[in-house]
Amino acid sequence: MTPAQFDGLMPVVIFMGLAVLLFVGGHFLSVLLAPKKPSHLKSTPYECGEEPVGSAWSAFNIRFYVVGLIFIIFDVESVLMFPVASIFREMNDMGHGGYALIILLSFISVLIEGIAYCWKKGDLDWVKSYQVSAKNNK
Amino acid sequence: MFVQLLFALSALLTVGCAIAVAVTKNIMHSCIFLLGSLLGIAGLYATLGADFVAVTQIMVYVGGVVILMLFAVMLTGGKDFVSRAQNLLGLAPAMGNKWTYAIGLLVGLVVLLTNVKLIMNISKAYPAKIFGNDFPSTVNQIGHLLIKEHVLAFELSSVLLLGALVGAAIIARPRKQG
Amino acid sequence: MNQTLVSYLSQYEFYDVLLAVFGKNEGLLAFTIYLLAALAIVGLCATIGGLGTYAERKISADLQQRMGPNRVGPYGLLQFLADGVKMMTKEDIMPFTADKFLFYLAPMLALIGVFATLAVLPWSSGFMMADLNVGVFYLIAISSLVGVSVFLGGYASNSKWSMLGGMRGASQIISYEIPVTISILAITLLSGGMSFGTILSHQQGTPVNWFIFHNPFAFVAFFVYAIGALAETNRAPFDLPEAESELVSGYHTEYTGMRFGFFALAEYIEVFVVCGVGAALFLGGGNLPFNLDIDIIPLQFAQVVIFMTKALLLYYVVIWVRWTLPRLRVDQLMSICWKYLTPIAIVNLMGCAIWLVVFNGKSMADLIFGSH
Amino acid sequence: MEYTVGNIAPIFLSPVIAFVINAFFGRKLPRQGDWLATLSIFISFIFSARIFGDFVFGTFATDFFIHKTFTWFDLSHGANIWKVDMGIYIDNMAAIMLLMVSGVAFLIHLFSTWYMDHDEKHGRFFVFLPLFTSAMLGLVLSDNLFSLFIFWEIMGFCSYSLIGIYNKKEAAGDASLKAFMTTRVGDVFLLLGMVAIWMVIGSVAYVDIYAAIAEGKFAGQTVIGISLATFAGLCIFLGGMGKSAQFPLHVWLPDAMMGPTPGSALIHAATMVAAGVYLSLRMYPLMVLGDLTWFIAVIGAITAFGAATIALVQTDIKAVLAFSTISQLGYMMIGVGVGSYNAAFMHLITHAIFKACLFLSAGSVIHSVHEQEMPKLGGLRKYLPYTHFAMMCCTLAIAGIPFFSGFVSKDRILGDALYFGFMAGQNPLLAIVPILGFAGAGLTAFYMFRMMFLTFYGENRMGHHDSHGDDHAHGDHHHGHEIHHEHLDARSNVPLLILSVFTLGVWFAGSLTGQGIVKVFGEKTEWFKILVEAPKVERFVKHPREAFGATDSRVKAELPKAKYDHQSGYAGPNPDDHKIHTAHVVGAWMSIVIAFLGVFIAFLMYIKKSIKPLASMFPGYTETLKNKYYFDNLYVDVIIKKGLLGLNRFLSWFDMGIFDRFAVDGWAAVNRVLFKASKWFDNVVVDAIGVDGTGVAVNLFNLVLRIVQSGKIQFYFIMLIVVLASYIWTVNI
Amino acid sequence: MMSLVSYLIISLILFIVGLVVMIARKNIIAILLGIELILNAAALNFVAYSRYVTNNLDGHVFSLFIIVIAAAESAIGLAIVIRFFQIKETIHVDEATQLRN
Repeated sequence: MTPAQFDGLMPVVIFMGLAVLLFVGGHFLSVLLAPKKPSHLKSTPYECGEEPVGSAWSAFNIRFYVVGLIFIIFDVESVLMFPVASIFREMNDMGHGGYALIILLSFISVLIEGIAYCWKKGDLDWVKSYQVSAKNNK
Repeated sequence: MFVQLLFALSALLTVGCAIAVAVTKNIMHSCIFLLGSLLGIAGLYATLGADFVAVTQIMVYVGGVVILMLFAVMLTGGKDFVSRAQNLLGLAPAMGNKWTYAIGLLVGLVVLLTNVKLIMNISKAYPAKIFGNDFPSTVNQIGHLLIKEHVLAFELSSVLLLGALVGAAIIARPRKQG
Repeated sequence: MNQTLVSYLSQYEFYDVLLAVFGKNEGLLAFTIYLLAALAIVGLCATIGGLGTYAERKISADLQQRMGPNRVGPYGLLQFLADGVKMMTKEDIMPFTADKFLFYLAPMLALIGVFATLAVLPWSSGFMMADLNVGVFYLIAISSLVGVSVFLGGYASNSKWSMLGGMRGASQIISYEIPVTISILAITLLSGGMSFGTILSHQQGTPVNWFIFHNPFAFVAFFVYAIGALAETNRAPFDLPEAESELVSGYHTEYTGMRFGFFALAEYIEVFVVCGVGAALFLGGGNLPFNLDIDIIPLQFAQVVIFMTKALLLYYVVIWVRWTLPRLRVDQLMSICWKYLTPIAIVNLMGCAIWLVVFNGKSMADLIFGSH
Repeated sequence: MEYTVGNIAPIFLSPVIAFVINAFFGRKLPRQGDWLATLSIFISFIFSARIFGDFVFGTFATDFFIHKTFTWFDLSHGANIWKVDMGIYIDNMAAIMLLMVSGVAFLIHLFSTWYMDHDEKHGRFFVFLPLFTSAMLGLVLSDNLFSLFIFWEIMGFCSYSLIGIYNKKEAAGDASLKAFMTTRVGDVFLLLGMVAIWMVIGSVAYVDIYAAIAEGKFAGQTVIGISLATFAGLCIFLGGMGKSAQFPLHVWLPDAMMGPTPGSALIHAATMVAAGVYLSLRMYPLMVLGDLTWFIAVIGAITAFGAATIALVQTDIKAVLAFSTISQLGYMMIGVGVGSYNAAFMHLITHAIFKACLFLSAGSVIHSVHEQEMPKLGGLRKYLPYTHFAMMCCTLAIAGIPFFSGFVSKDRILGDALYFGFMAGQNPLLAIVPILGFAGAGLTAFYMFRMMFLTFYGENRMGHHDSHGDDHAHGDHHHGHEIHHEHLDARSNVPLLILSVFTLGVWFAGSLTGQGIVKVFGEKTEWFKILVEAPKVERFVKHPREAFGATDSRVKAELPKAKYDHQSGYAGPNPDDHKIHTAHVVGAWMSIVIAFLGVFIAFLMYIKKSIKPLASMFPGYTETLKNKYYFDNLYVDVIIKKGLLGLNRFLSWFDMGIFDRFAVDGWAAVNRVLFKASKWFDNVVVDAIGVDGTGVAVNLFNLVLRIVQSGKIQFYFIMLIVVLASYIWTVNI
Repeated sequence: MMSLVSYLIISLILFIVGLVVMIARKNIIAILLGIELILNAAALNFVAYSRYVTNNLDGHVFSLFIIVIAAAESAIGLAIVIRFFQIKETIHVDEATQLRN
């Protein structure tokens, strides 16, 4: 057993720590070096030079959520597929390739159904849903 | 030593962020603290040698659930949202007030006391045990479990996700205002 | 755990000497080695990122028949340092309507997300910082922090341009994560493991053994990956979140000075990382095209050079594409992801699986030239 | 014969596959996949027939059974065994049941391809029908109450979906909800019963329950002051009551006729409603142990008689059949209660066959003339000869006319009931069971023939749409009816004829009458009596249990020779044999007489018209009957309107007062509390006590149940946590 | 420092915090956050037990499925929240009372 086997995770933590350090350090430098002349006009949010109207934190279009929704489902499905994909070759070498293939394909086919459904219903269309809602608002 | 350090860091992150989730009044900050807490849990998984679960935690929660929650917060009006009928119906404010917190803490206390009983027993049954730093690969074993013992759950989870997708898409789809 | 930098070095005598110096404290030694290496890598990547801005300008100037930066240093080579100094000395402005906590947090998340991916980048077979068993998967997962940071950056500014850019950016990043993930899944399938060590060990030798040439599906998967990675890093033609002509500057409109610098740094390093990952997954990474059966440190450096060369070539292509192609519309962006890339990626995945079973794991080269 | 999962599972799986395919791709298939559903049921039928053949004609012993189990999940830790097994359990009863369910379901599917043709809900119908069939077959195959419960609920869902299949009609939606909710009441109790059993023996498998009974594990166990066996048996029987539409949970079944007629035939006549009886039969040893049989018998008798009286005045052909179904289910429950195990089961089978046939015939009539009000029908004999024939056979069977199956099974039940009520030395009040049973039998003969006469005989009253009310059979001679002869084809007639062939008693009993009066085939063909008997719990103590995938290779024993003394009905030396035999003979003759009397009165009333119709004889009572004894009104007006709504007002006060008090202004809160309290006092105390005592009782009951129904999820959550915490504190882990 | 009990205590704290969030907050999204915390506490317990008690990876698979289900649950839950917001223009949980009376 080589001595370094126990801390393969160490670099990960070190890099994350470095990121934080760099951020803090950069801030520190910037505080030291940068001028500080605050004014009201400077700290208004940019709105093409006009006075900002209202807050930007208002209700957004639901299309963003639908995209996020499709994403999370696919994300989770790919997460589940990763271990299976990892052992696929091993299974194939052991002679169970067909079994693993069937498992994997049936899993993927359900995935395809999901995307086909969303495609058919127009959830993947950025513009169409917009037009639909515009039409419906009339 | 490193593992202990990682454990301490992760535990601190988890618990600290979780408590921050509960005390902050800003739903957006709450979501971000949740993210921190979930990252901490991923760290805890790593200390348990569950590398795949740890990364799954990051992938699904950080990459998916938290973003979805942030989207949902935005779609429901962001943090500035004030309950429309807050003052008319005399409802508690959206992020709770001292009374709701009092009830919550009371129930929390009940759970705490209840669990202390359980954990006392467990601590007797399973005294502290330091494992070596042997973290064998879990991915292959999980893969084998998924396509052998738990193959039905594996396949059904895809159906579950399909159902969730279809259902949520139907619910969330833009439609005629009725 | 597989091969790491420390375990690689421990096979040499000087490791024992170092160990003695550190009073037999292996953990401390490992920490020191890793820290030094990490500092080196971060420095390297920061330089690459900085040079990336320079290269970007130079190449764009070249494509547009201009001169580009040419004042600071030879050929304007030190321009990025000047830019860096400028950023540090710029005033740090925060909109008074902003969410201060998140405004600070967003660039940090971007930095963490990008830096953490560096830990698993396979510089060479020996100089790998950490060869996690879940390597590629980890890389995909942790880099999704960037999506959160883009969203938060847009949100925290409380400016309409930023918000729009943040929302767009987040939804674009998460969307394109799917084809990228599924393409990588195909490679996982072919290599039988998620660690970069495993993936690279399957691609040793001549270029015909690279996974891109393993089968036609993998070939297509490379391009899916490339397009998806381009979009994930918000590079043109997918730079809608920061589209200058539409959204002023997108999610970092309100960011100035150092914090903007962090965003920029994170973005450029991320481009390098995805190029490196593409090189490692599909183009054989740092594998030497010949097998010398000896393992000496100079050869490791040769591997690093090969890896860097491939990654930087891809980097060049990325810049080239940026200055060649026009930007997409937002609806085209979504339809490319969901209607073209994702189905193609899924078909690739299925194709790879079927190929593996039908041809019993042999690559095209094996089939043509006979198994060796 | 070898039994593996491979040749049992298709029984259950092929309808499931048909369901899945039809659910997802049904619209793409030709004829919306009805042929697929039918084919799948046919496959089930083939496999069931094989098992049936082995069990009945093969060389299996009487008490042979197949039991294959696998561990579904195992949470055992150390000495604490906590695992749930699932499995297949087939004994003689299950084998017969399988054949009946798959056979009847196949014929009904076949019929439905004709009946639902060109119907807008054709595709959806053929999604739920195979799902239902698979659930019913799964229920029969399951070896424990837990999986039985799962299939039970799936059937409930299918029933709900099929009742409300015409979802544009509001009445259909209401009816489906009513069916769903009413059966849920029973299901809650069933679940409670399962929990009670689990508490004692840590398993809900039939064999484990039988073994536990034999080992006396239930002895001394009590819950809330009553014996646990009684409690568990009662809860399980209440579950069966809900499903089998026993009084007082019968209200859903008549409304369930909103669905398509073949669906009613399968679900609400032949199979699902019999599941409650099947459950009671399966749990018979528990019922005996819990001393519940008299209760079952009384409930059955009330149901049998009450439903028969209501059926007297119904004008809708399907409503008559619905109430007769309830009534016949009551007879089965009587059978269970009076210890007539095998006759109860036989009645389940015979009833399933003839009632399915009756419903299909009714469907045929309805589909042909688009009319289901009997006063508007009549004289259809000429136009629907096959239907008439089939319906007549079944009516004869249900009426208890000798040589038909209904006579065989029902009169065995009545014979045992007679013994039970008068000769067994029971509480004399239990004589009500045979009295109501025989009275109901007479009424059955009467109302069934009333239906026949009004529908198929007399003048055709089609087109006479302003005919008012029942029993005014003077219709004008309007022959401009629209009978769709061309719609009738083999798919509609063949199932009817096949089913009507099996209404003959000779298939079920060696003798034509079943009472040993006319022996035709001799004793050897009394297969039903020989094969079906109450489980002997002792032999389950060390029962053979096989791995799920194992091949059955045990040596099969010979069928015992004449083990069954069919003269007495009970094996072995029994001092009461003689009495029982007497009771059977007396019962047989009595019921023959009563049945013919009923038929004769019906004949006089509706053919000869020499007796005034019923309605004019007892006008007030008829009104009560037409309103079904006001049960619906009771439930809706008293329980729901007075009880629940009044309670809601109280609860809204409770919410505000207890949970949200801090959120409201103090003065307003005091005001509101006073106001709500006075309102509550008004509504609940004054109204309910002053107006209706029942309301108060229900209120009190609901008060306990609904105190947590505040409508605030967080409050639910707190309750959940508190309950969990108190559980952990009380249970010593 | 690292023992089964330490993980259990962390997960207990997570659970209690999730509980408090769920009960104290009236914002439906915040309640969903609490649910996520509770689910994570459960998943953490599974993995801890699988390392310290059972010594197999079934616990990992369980927490994997918990994560999967949590993702599905939050997708659906948030969709409902958004829909609810579109209809009632509020995400206050006490205004979700259509089913109460």
